[in-house]
Amino acid sequence: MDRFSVSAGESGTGRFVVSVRGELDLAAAERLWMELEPLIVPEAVVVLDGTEMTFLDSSGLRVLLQAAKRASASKAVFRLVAPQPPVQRVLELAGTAGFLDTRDDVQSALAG
Amino acid sequence: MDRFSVSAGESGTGRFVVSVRGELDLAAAERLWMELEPLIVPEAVVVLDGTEMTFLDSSGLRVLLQAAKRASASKAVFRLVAPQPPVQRVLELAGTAGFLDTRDDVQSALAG
Amino acid sequence: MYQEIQPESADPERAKPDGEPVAPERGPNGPALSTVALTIPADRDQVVLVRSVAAHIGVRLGLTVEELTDLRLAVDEACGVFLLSPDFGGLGEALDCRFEELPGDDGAAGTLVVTVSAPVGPTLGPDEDDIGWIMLGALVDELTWRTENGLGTVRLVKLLAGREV
Amino acid sequence: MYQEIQPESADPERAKPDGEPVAPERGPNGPALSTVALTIPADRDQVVLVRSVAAHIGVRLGLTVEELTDLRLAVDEACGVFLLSPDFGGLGEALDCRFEELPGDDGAAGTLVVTVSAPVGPTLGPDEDDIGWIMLGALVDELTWRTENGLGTVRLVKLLAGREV
Ligand SMILES: Nc1ncnc2c1ncn2[C@@H]1O[C@H](COP(=O)(O)OP(=O)(O)O)[C@@H](O)[C@H]1O
Ligand SMILES: Nc1ncnc2c1ncn2[C@@H]1O[C@H](COP(=O)(O)OP(=O)(O)O)[C@@H](O)[C@H]1O
Repeated sequence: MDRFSVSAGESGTGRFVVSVRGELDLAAAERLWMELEPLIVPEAVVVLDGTEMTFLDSSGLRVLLQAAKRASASKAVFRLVAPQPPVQRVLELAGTAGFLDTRDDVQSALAG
Repeated sequence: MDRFSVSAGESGTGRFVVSVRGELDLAAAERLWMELEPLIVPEAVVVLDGTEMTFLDSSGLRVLLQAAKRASASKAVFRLVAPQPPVQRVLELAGTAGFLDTRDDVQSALAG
Repeated sequence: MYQEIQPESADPERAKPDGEPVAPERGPNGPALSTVALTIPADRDQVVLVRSVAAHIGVRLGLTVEELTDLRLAVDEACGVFLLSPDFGGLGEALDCRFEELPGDDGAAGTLVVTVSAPVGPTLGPDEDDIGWIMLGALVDELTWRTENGLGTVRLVKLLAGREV
Repeated sequence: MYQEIQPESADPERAKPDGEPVAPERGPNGPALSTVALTIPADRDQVVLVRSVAAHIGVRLGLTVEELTDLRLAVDEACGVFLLSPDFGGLGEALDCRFEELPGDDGAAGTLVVTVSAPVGPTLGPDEDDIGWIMLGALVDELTWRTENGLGTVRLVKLLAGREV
């Protein structure tokens, strides 16, 4: 019944899938960062699976951008799967195409 | 996108199914009565299909009870299909078992 | 099912005649932990807002699905006391809804107190035989109606047993 | 994307220092058709209430799914102006949200005006370079920030083109 949940799993050595469900808003953003940060280490591939992420605001977006920045500084990879229209809308408004590596599904985000 | 909708159809001569979707609350009760009333004529079988009715309050209940009363005065039949827990809860609280003829599905409400 | 109508003299601090903000209620352990106030036009189409806010607050308080169902119905019926009355002022008026989370005594359950208020004439009040009012009594742990200085208030109390408030 | 910060002198009637109810705004054709007010504790966990009320009002006004999505995001970002600021008073404060439906000139589109207000110190205000504020400007037809007598207000206007209000 929680409006937001996050869980992480390893999918092969150094490949992590962090699943977010519900609304990634200003109440949830910090919790996501605490989950993401320890995973973004050199050579890691971290995929944020937002298939069921229904809302994103600028607080949530800031965490995603921070993760991408940390990844590029750490020679890690951070990828996002976020198909829901309210989330797509924010990525489009903020013009994050060049900063966030977005994939259609978790499968392809983990590959390559 | 409307919170409430009601539509009526004939399913064999003198057998009507009135389908209610959404919340039958104080804002919607009158509209339902206007739909139901003309159908409750002698010998008619009127089934209220509330399979997708997600909420009922005392205003909505009053319309259902009024329909049942009108039916029994008119030698018509009024039956209710209303499986959703919030609606069941109201029927139980109000103790309407003796006043409302409730069936498990539209099929069996139209039969017999 | 029960009901309880308090005399008008009870708790005179709560209702203020001139619509100024009511001071947060105090529980045995101090002031409200959280107060949400919602004012809607006296319009049946807007009661959905009250149900929705109630449900969201209930979710935050960890209510079960059955309790959420009951809380949504209870606040709906509380609004109905005004909006269904032929004596009610109508669309020019507003309904003022307050949701207050109060702490319990040490260790005891906290409470959620919901009030719905609006200006009323001397004749307006719940009908004790009305099915809506009777259901409302069965849905909550405490139910009162009060009028004071032209303001009518339905007040519901829901015990939050066994939950962290 | 655009933004627009009005001088503090604009529309002095709107913000009242002492938290007393603000008079309903008048459109070209008269007073607000409908005003909903929601006050929440200054708590990030409660912003969901503002989004939900905004969405319900949007549904009633016949907004499209895309417009509902934008309205939910806009009110969320408006709350964020306060709740994300290190200078904001914190949990003791409340956010006051108003949703006013105003009629247009004859035949013209009405508007939905949303304001979010809270007591603020002199340093608190939106950062024009902040991604949240920039998005907010792109989401609505008009966006202003104003402080007056210690009360800060974000004001959004959404045109209700081609709808019956
Ligand atoms: N019967 C219920 N069972 C489960 N969750 C509910 C129920 N009623 C409400 N909720 C929860 O409460 C919140 C508000 O729900 P609801 O009152 O249906 O509002 P809305 O009409 O705004 O969707 C939602 O997060 C929903 O998950
Ligand atoms: N993106 C959307 N698409 C369609 N309907 C929406 C959307 N957002 C909100 N709504 C509608 O607005 C109302 C409130 O929705 P929401 O903000 O999700 O509230 P809640 O969290 O209370 O369920 C619901 O009736 C829902 O149908």
